[in-house]
Amino acid sequence: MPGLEDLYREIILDHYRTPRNRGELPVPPARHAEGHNPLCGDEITVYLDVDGDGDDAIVSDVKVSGQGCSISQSSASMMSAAVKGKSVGEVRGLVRRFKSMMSIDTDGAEQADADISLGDLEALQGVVKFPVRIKCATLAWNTLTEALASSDPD
Amino acid sequence: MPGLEDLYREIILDHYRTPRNRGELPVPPARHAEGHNPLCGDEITVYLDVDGDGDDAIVSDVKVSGQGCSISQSSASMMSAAVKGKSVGEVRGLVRRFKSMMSIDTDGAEQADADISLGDLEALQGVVKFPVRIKCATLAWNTLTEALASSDPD
Amino acid sequence: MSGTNTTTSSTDWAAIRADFPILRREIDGAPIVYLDSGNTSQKPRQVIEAMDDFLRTGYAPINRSAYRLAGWATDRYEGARAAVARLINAPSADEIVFTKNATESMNLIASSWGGANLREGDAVVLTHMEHHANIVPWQMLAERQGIELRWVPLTEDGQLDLADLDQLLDGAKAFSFTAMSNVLGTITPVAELCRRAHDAGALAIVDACQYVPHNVTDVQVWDADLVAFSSHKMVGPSGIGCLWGRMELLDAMPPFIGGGNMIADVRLDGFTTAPVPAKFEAGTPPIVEAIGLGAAVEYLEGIGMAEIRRHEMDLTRYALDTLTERYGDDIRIHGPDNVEVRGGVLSFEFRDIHPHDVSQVLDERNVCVRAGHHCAKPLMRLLGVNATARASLYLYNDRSDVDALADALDGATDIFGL
Amino acid sequence: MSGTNTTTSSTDWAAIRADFPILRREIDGAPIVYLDSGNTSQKPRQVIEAMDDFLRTGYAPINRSAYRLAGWATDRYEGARAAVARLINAPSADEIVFTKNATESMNLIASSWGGANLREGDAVVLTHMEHHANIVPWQMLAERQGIELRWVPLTEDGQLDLADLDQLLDGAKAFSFTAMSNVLGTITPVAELCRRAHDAGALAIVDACQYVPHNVTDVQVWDADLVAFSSHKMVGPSGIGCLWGRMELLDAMPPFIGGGNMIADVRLDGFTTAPVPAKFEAGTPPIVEAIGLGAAVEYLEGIGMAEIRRHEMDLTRYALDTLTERYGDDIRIHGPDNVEVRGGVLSFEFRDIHPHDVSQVLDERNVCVRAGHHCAKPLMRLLGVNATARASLYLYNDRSDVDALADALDGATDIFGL
Ligand SMILES: Cc1ncc(COP(=O)(O)O)c(C=O)c1O
Ligand SMILES: Cc1ncc(COP(=O)(O)O)c(C=O)c1O
Repeated sequence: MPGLEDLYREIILDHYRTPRNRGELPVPPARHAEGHNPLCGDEITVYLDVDGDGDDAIVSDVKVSGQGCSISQSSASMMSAAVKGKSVGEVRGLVRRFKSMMSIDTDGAEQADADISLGDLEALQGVVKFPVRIKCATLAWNTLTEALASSDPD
Repeated sequence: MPGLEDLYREIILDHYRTPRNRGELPVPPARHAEGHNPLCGDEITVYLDVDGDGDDAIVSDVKVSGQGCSISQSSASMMSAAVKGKSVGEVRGLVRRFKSMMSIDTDGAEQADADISLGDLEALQGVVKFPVRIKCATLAWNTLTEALASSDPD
Repeated sequence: MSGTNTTTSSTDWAAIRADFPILRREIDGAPIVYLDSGNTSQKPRQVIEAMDDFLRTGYAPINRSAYRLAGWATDRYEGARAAVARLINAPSADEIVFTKNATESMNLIASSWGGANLREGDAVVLTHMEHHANIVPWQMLAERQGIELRWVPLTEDGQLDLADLDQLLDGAKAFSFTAMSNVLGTITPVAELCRRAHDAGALAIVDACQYVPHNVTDVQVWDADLVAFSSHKMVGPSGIGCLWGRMELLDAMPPFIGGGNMIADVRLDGFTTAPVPAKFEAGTPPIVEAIGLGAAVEYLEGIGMAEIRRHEMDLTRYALDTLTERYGDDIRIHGPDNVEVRGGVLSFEFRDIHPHDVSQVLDERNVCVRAGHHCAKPLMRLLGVNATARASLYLYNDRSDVDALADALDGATDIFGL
Repeated sequence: MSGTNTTTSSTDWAAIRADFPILRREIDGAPIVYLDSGNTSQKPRQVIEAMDDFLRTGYAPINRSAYRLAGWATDRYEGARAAVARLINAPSADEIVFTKNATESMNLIASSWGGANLREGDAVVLTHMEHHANIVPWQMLAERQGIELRWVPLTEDGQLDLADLDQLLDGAKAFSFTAMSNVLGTITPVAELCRRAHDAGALAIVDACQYVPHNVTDVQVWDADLVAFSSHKMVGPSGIGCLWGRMELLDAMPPFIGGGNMIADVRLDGFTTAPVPAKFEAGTPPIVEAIGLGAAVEYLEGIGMAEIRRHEMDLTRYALDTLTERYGDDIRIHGPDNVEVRGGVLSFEFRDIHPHDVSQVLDERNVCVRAGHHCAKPLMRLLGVNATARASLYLYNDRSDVDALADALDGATDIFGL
């Protein structure tokens, strides 16, 4: 087994202990979606304030609530920090890029997004060596995608 | 494997080729019951004319219809010949005696009926060596029991 | 596609036969001649060993625990799903649902899809050659919801009589039919039937229980909607069946069996469901059985389904010819004579001897055939019999088995003296 | 009764542990510490070999064909039914129905008995510690038939709070409860609960999934009406579950799954059912799995269920003591402390570390525990957590496993630095 230090990097534990953007946003105007990880019972809700239309709309605010393990919580925290202020198009690219890092097939989109920087999120790379934890790391991201797709609040 | 001659005794083949008491009886006054052997698709119907009440009532006529293999048909034919004219009490004893010969547990009733003669039916003893055929041999007898128990026709 | 480019000459059928340990077992000093694969098939050592090995070194819960052993077991389980998807060319492995047998798959379809989509008076079209597994679930639904069942009749030689199909399909909500009859061997024109169902606005549901084990299956070429089959008939273990369905359909269907694994959340006042396929896999699944089924699919793929079909066509032709040449009018074999449209299932009447007695006599020579109604009573009534004897062939059979059958039939004459 | 007169000293637990091949497997150079038996149990070589041997020499269809091989296989299959009946002291083997898992058994009960006997507004009483398998089927029925579900609450220490039971049972048609909680380990007073259900005119339905594998079970002493359990939790194979019910009840219940084997006759316009248990065993059953289950029952009987219970009580006491002594307030173990009323299931919170992370850290030392909601989300909410880590013991575990768990927990402290 790869060492646990590959999984529990300091930056991950930091986001776990001090999660960014925790809380809720009023719905509407915010969009939101709820995600479950049936394996471990983790539940997460992602709230998004989106200004504008289409891919150019801006994710002006993001909040995350729910409970989960260090991996799902830190991934959610890093995700929230990474998407805040980005355009919807950029966010989608980031989601693809992150999923490709998690070795989840994204229909060859990988190449196109290879230049998108993941920043802190790179720390989650070690999760790939612990396949059962991949679902923990991607929970927030799948919920983000759903929140983006959730019908316009008004 | 015991030889097939243990199964297909001449007397069995005789009853198979020339079944006794084939046909139907008008219901009512006759009682009747239908039996299925789900294994082989055999279907049998037993008709009884019963005169009187309780164990002393007399099975004055019996008819058997349906289709089946040599064992189920010959057993039905011999059964019909054996019960005709007997009292209901005697018929029940015969059923127990026959089932005990087929090594089907009859709660120790065996002893009490040991003196009941099976006559031709003894020929079916060989069936016990072919366990899957026991259901063929007992089909008519189970159906007979059901016909006896079927509510009074009037 | 599995093995479509294997050439006939490359397969060592004797070696394949040798993969099946039970065929080396002797009873009363002679080997078993197994001709009951239409009922259930024997298993090659590759499948037996995969299960044995998994039980000794890899057994663990699926989808529930997070330690590595459980993760590896889950990967193997999902690998089996992917293998099954590959075998039938399903667009996605997630469209494969593991059930306990094809019967549960059919019940799932009738109860979940039928229960949600059919109303009093709605019609479902079946055929006169269906197995009880594709009749009784609809009759149960008919009892509950008052639906109407319509029956496609048969031609003289045991094929579907499609003359009035459009009429039967008119206004029908589903057409549920077998891809291959387990009594007549008849292979039905599945792609055509799916097209005509769709043209009439009906769902196309295929009982592929007898088809998948013996033929190249491509659910996309068929353009079917829901397809059911069983592991135990395709050299896989008992205790596991399959359902394939188009994702939009499965997605919209309510659950059939409720409990663990099929939920997203459970509260005192209700539950929400997990995505397909978990939605339809409540409780601890057949874990070892899935591993065994995965190995079975790999075994079949290793030979190639097209190659297996060729072998069986050849053997079926040989069987039809041998039995007719030897017994002429004394034998009546049901179903089509053309092996292009029939599989290796031979139901027959032999003289006037009851099938049960035929089977008994054959058993004395260790020839294993089924005698009975083959869970197709409506078809039996149509054929005017209450039972048939049935010899059914598979990849491990060869001409010697057919010869043994033909030889053993002679014994029946001796006893019944006809 | 199985093994009630075996004395403690006679059992060689080390030899029993050695019967389980997987416990000799090493990962990263160290053996597996399997503490997830409440999820699914490992299998002894006796069970693995019985299945392997049957597949190599005896595999054949059940209840359908008449040749000897099929007859012998049917006898073995029915022998397994008799073994299960013996294990739970059922009055008759025919009252044992083989399903695919306990979840199917519970669905069969809710759908068949519930579907036929419950009307809008009728109440069914459940408890707050039920597994989803004893919740979701009733919720599905509630959706269809508008029944009311009532919930027995729990005491502080995780036992059933029976203070208001009579009120809850008042006018209820059924009381369906677990004999042992898969989260808390709590053993419920089954006989008393059955009596009180009956006093109120309600049916007594027992989810005995966690109980039968670990205790002497006597359904007659319980005076239960319907009881569900699974093979895979009692050293038997996956893919087969059991339902026991009183014959009059089973006899009166409509079928659940329809198809082959469960019919007496099928005509175009309807079907009639076969007698119990065939009525509830549609399609090809889990044949090999039944043989394996039969071997599992014999294995358990050979040791004796009372003896297994004693072993587990001893080990559970040791585990409770060891963990509390070592970690004091840093560990919170759910459920009763008295091992007379708890089985070897230990759900715990460790410091503030998420159970998933606890399990991950334990896995580095090959200690296999489950982390999650254990298919008991309503109970999780009551406990105020969304998951727990759970170590569950079985006959093959010993004190070294408990020590390994206690040692490995230290690792969590290192990483999370709490
Ligand atoms: C108490 C309880 N009931 C029911 C079940 C369901 O059993 P299965 O998954 O074998 O259907 C389980 C096991 O998961 C259980 O622990
Ligand atoms: C055509 C057909 N459909 C359905 C079934 C049912 O399959 P299973 O018994 O595996 O559920 C069978 C096999 O018995 C079959 O031959």
